[in-house]
Amino acid sequence: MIDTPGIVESNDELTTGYRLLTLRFDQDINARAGQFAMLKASDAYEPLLRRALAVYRAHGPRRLSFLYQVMGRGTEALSHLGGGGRVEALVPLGNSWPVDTLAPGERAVVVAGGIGSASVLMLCEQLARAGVDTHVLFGASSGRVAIGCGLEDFQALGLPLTVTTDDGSLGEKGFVTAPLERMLREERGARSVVYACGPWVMMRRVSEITSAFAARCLVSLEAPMGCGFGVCVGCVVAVNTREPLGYNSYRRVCIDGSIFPAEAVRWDVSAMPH
Amino acid sequence: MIDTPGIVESNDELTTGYRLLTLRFDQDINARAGQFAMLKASDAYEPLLRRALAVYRAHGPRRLSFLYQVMGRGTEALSHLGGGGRVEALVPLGNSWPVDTLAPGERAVVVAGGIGSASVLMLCEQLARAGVDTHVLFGASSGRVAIGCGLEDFQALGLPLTVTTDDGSLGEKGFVTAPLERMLREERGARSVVYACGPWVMMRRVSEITSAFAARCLVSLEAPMGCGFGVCVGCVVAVNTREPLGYNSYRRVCIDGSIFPAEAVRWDVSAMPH
Amino acid sequence: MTFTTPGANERDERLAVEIAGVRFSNPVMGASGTFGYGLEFSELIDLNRIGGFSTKGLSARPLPGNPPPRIVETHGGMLNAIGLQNIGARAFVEEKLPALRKYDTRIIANVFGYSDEDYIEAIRILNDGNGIDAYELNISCPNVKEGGIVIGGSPSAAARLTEKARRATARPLIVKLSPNVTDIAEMARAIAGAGADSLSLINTLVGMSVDVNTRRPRLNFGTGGLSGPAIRPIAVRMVHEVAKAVDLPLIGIGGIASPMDALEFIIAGATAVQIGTANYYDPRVTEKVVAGLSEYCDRHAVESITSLVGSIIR
Amino acid sequence: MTFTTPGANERDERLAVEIAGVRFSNPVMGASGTFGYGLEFSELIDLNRIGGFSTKGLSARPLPGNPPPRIVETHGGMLNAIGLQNIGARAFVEEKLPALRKYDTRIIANVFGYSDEDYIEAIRILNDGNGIDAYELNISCPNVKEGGIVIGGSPSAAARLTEKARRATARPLIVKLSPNVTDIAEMARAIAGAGADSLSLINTLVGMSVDVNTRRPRLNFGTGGLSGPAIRPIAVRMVHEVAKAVDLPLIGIGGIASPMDALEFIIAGATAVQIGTANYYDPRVTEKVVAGLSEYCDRHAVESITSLVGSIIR
Ligand SMILES: Cc1cc2nc3c(=O)[nH]c(=O)nc-3n(C[C@H](O)[C@H](O)[C@H](O)COP(=O)(O)OP(=O)(O)OC[C@H]3O[C@@H](n4cnc5c(N)ncnc54)[C@H](O)[C@@H]3O)c2cc1C
Ligand SMILES: Cc1cc2nc3c(=O)[nH]c(=O)nc-3n(C[C@H](O)[C@H](O)[C@H](O)COP(=O)(O)OP(=O)(O)OC[C@H]3O[C@@H](n4cnc5c(N)ncnc54)[C@H](O)[C@@H]3O)c2cc1C
Ligand SMILES: Cc1cc2nc3c(=O)[nH]c(=O)nc-3n(C[C@H](O)[C@H](O)[C@H](O)COP(=O)(O)O)c2cc1C
Ligand SMILES: Cc1cc2nc3c(=O)[nH]c(=O)nc-3n(C[C@H](O)[C@H](O)[C@H](O)COP(=O)(O)O)c2cc1C
Ligand code: FES
Ligand code: FES
Repeated sequence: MIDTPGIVESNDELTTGYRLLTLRFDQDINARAGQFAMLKASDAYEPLLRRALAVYRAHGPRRLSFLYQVMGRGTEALSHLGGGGRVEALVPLGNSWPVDTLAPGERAVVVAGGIGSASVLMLCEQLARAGVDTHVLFGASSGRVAIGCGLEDFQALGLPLTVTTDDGSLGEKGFVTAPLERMLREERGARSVVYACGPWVMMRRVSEITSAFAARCLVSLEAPMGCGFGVCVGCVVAVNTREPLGYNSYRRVCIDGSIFPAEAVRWDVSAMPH
Repeated sequence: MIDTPGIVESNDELTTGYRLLTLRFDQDINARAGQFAMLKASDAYEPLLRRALAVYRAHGPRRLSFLYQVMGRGTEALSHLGGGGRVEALVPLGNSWPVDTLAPGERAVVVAGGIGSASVLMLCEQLARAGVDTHVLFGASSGRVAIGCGLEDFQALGLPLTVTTDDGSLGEKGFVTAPLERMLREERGARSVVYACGPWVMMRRVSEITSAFAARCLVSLEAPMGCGFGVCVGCVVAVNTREPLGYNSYRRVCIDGSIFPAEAVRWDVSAMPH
Repeated sequence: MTFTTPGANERDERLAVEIAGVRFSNPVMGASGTFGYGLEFSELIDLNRIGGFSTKGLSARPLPGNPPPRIVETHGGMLNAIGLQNIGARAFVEEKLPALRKYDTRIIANVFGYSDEDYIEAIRILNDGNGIDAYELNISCPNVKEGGIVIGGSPSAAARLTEKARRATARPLIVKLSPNVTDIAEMARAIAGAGADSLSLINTLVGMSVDVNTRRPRLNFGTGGLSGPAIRPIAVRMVHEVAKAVDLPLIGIGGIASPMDALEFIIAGATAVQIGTANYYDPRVTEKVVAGLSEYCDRHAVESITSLVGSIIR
Repeated sequence: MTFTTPGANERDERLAVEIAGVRFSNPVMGASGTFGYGLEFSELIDLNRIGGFSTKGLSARPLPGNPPPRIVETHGGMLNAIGLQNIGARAFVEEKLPALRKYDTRIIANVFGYSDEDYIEAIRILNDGNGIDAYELNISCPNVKEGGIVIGGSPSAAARLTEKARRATARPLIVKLSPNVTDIAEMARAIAGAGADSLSLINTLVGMSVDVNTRRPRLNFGTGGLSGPAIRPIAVRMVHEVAKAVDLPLIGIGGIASPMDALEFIIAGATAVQIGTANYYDPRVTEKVVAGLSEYCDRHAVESITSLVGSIIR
């Protein structure tokens, strides 16, 4: 983890409300798949807090890309950054997607929901390099949003890919969890390890499906973050423990995660603001 | 007074820390010499308050220029504006320089100290047009700052002009009040009306000099402003009244001014933060 | 989605509210000390389009106020120590009211005094004025050495003054609470018990800013009142607490700069809101908030904004 | 002008201060709840370069804290309702202290309990730990249903707990004040009279934020504590008031994000400062403030920062 300024190389809009930010650093940053950064425009008085963005892509140790959706004040401020602009960055943060744990014969199913795609592109690259039998399920609200969520980058990987859109404007109509359920039901012999990142409701459903089919499942969670490095204890998620309200009831998404085994998460207590 | 957005046409740095901002409006604004505007970048959360800037030049009713010095957060935010940017503007505000009151045979002496020059260029233009015998005394800390304060625009008017700089890097070395005192002492017959805008200490000295020589003097004051249109009562200056602490002890710079007769001002109570 | 939003002149009946028998065409008002005597805004907005406003604090006799500097900006807000410079109750009645009566908007006279007697004297003078819809007792001004916050910090002193004011007028009586207290609910109960018709909150929080180069306070008065978006969370919390403690209509105040801000107060328990500091940096904010409330009613199929008052889900 | 500013490793003697017999190499500390257990910052800054830090609130037994969401950002600040999730006094002594002792920085153990007995029990456990330089009694946490602010809002309850804590330890005792009171000076006098060695202020102000679309509070707990630059003017004012009321060394806290901010507190009367929320969005802010204080001393020819404490000119 280092706190260092990044210089904006580009900050292009892919489709309305979705941007790709590329930063240059003067120090090496060894980001692993699934890790994230806390970012803020250097001269911004408001908002105060940095925003968590997954490392979308690492072009060598000193050049990182972030794919983000413009939601509110923080990402809005980031969207105003032009080339040469300065960003305060704390990076790399959080744990990473475990891939070495894949047993022979196991296959990987990567489920990306909306902008959740940002935290799994590097995972897919890694699985492809390792020659793991991988299937990508890519869900978005529409074809336009799918482009904003980096669909073309995923297609370029050449992995088997199923696209779903809520409005049916691209690929299969419906939620990304439908093809997942189909795959797990159909799979003969092969055992799947499911990697999922997306909205809370999607991941909750993914975990229901994977537990029904006794498939291992890992999820990358979101939570409002104050610091990103474990000191504010504001980003917690409720986890299953022996004693109902013991000391270990809550885990910090930023440092104990953001990646958790799906079965460890108490999906009835959302970590996200309603 | 109208509250209307202005579109940035240009926002060029004249010398480090001094900029010329030109805005286009879609409504007619009839700004008189000495009036000002309250300005703020449209998408800026911080600082909250608009900043007061004198109308430096009016290029027709829908195009106004402002000359400003980058001091703190507000002018800093303005300095980041690029062409096409949006500014919230409340304009025109305050009273204006009285010129019609000049009696035949009276001559005008315009004293500009530092960025105070911004509120007297239009006055000089007007005096030149009216063919009034006018002398401009232009003071700045250095030659570089003089350029930032628009010296070239004043020279272009072709009026008799005396430049002073604190460091002597341009024109006469010393304060602008020195040539003023000389002029008033030397003037044979002719009666002078002095128009002054600059730092509080400069204007206090100007008023001492003019009262010593019984010359009429008008000053444009500065004060921290909350609203610019008379409702916060935050921008007051102490004025001379019959009863020491009567109701009329304080006047609002934004609406009762910003231009006051020098003798009305209580120079022992500064309107500005120390 | 704003199709049912009424045009510039037409009024949105969904937004009408009532406080102590006074009907406001909408719950959006200008806050005392930030809206002058109302007329200053006639060039900028249509005064008929806002629910009403509260005047600058009026005292029995005109007051000069404090020496400058009187204001300083802070992060998310500002400090002020105006010291209640005002034209006095008599001048308001004679010079301002006649012109104000031309507008179809509610006029709340904000009243200040250094002693109970001062307050009552000011009310007596204002009683002569036609067109004043209610009084708002400012017992929470932090920028004077007596009166104001001194009364606003003590339940007994506040109740005593409220009783006297109650006897001095038949007009609706709003008492404005100070946030600089340990227990705002206790203050509210004391004042409600003394006969107030409504409570408005919050006034400013006492603050200070120091110029580290001169080592002097940035305000000549030393301390000042903190206002603006910075204090909104404190104000929303206090409105929520007071709404649970008393059943008087409340007027929510503190850092409101958008329709969503106003709705936070209404949902927390305020029947109406007052907008202060935002008028300085966004002079048409009151009209904008009214329009935004109509849009919210469209989006959420709200038939009357009164149904949202205190509708917070816990 | 920064020529005399010492290098990364060399220390600036001008910045040394003393509180209750404890020497701090400089007056800049991390505030409780924003600095973890200190070690979290060892990767980001040189812990030997800051004056010290206050731990997350420690209770006799570990606490789980409140359900999420626990934080929400506001204009110029944030609300939190962590609910004192902490590893417990015993685990701090056994798992954190040994590693912390390696650093030459002051360690303040922030102590919390639901009752007087809880506080004392936590102190007893911490008494076993070597390397704790002082205790900071958190009687001002707004995010728990008992203890904390309930005690911090009552001079008698605060004095009573302070006396018990005084008897329970020989270590320097700092009591952290709640800003949610009518008269902070009265609180300070009561606690000073009960034997506190120093006072730290302020803790957070109770606030609330509402999601107007769901009509629910944005924090699961409902209310939360407001911190950040938004509250700085309130904190500076309270430090100034308390400095006039008692003659104990004060630790100023509230919205500090720059050297100039820290100096406002020192000039207003604080011997040292703690930086909280700013650590989240500027993790190296403590070191930056230390460097900025050295530069100020250069610029203003200050030989010892102690000469600035309470040097405000009125
Ligand atoms: C580990 C992690 C990785 C993330 N990676 C990405 C990414 O690669 N691309 C991307 O577009 N978004 C990502 N997000 C979500 C992103 O952080 C939020 O969209 C962003 O914080 C919203 O801030 P805002 O200022 O735009 O919205 P605001 O509404 O202003 O945010 C207000 C507050 O709510 C919090 N918040 C709001 N939405 C979210 C959310 N979805 N998740 C977490 N906090 C939220 C913010 O942190 C902020 O504190 C990630 C979140 C986490 C926790
Ligand atoms: C009527 C009038 C006309 C002005 N015309 C010009 C102009 O044409 N060009 C120009 O460069 N400046 C002008 N000023 C001064 C300008 O308004 C200040 O420089 C500016 O407000 C500083 O704001 P800041 O955010 O940069 O500094 P900050 O330090 O952030 O300002 C903090 C606060 O102090 C106030 N303040 C600080 N310096 C001044 C000052 N000199 N005068 C008034 N308030 C101040 C600001 O309004 C703000 O509220 C004028 C001021 C007034 C009152
Ligand atoms: C400059 C200024 C002057 C004020 N004067 C008064 C006053 O005379 N009487 C009063 O009751 N409140 C006064 N207030 C308080 C406001 O009415 C309001 O309660 C407070 O500013 C909080 O709202 P805001 O954050 O929207 O400004 C004043 C506020 C400001 C900023
Ligand atoms: C997330 C969070 C947790 C906190 N936890 C504690 C705590 O455990 N004990 C305590 O005394 N203060 C706690 N505080 C209060 C801070 O120490 C500090 O007093 C307050 O935040 C004001 O300072 P700031 O504005 O610099 O943050 C906490 C503050 C925050 C933001
Ligand atoms: S964001 Fe602060 S602990 Fe996780
Ligand atoms: S700036 Fe508000 S009255 Fe002058």
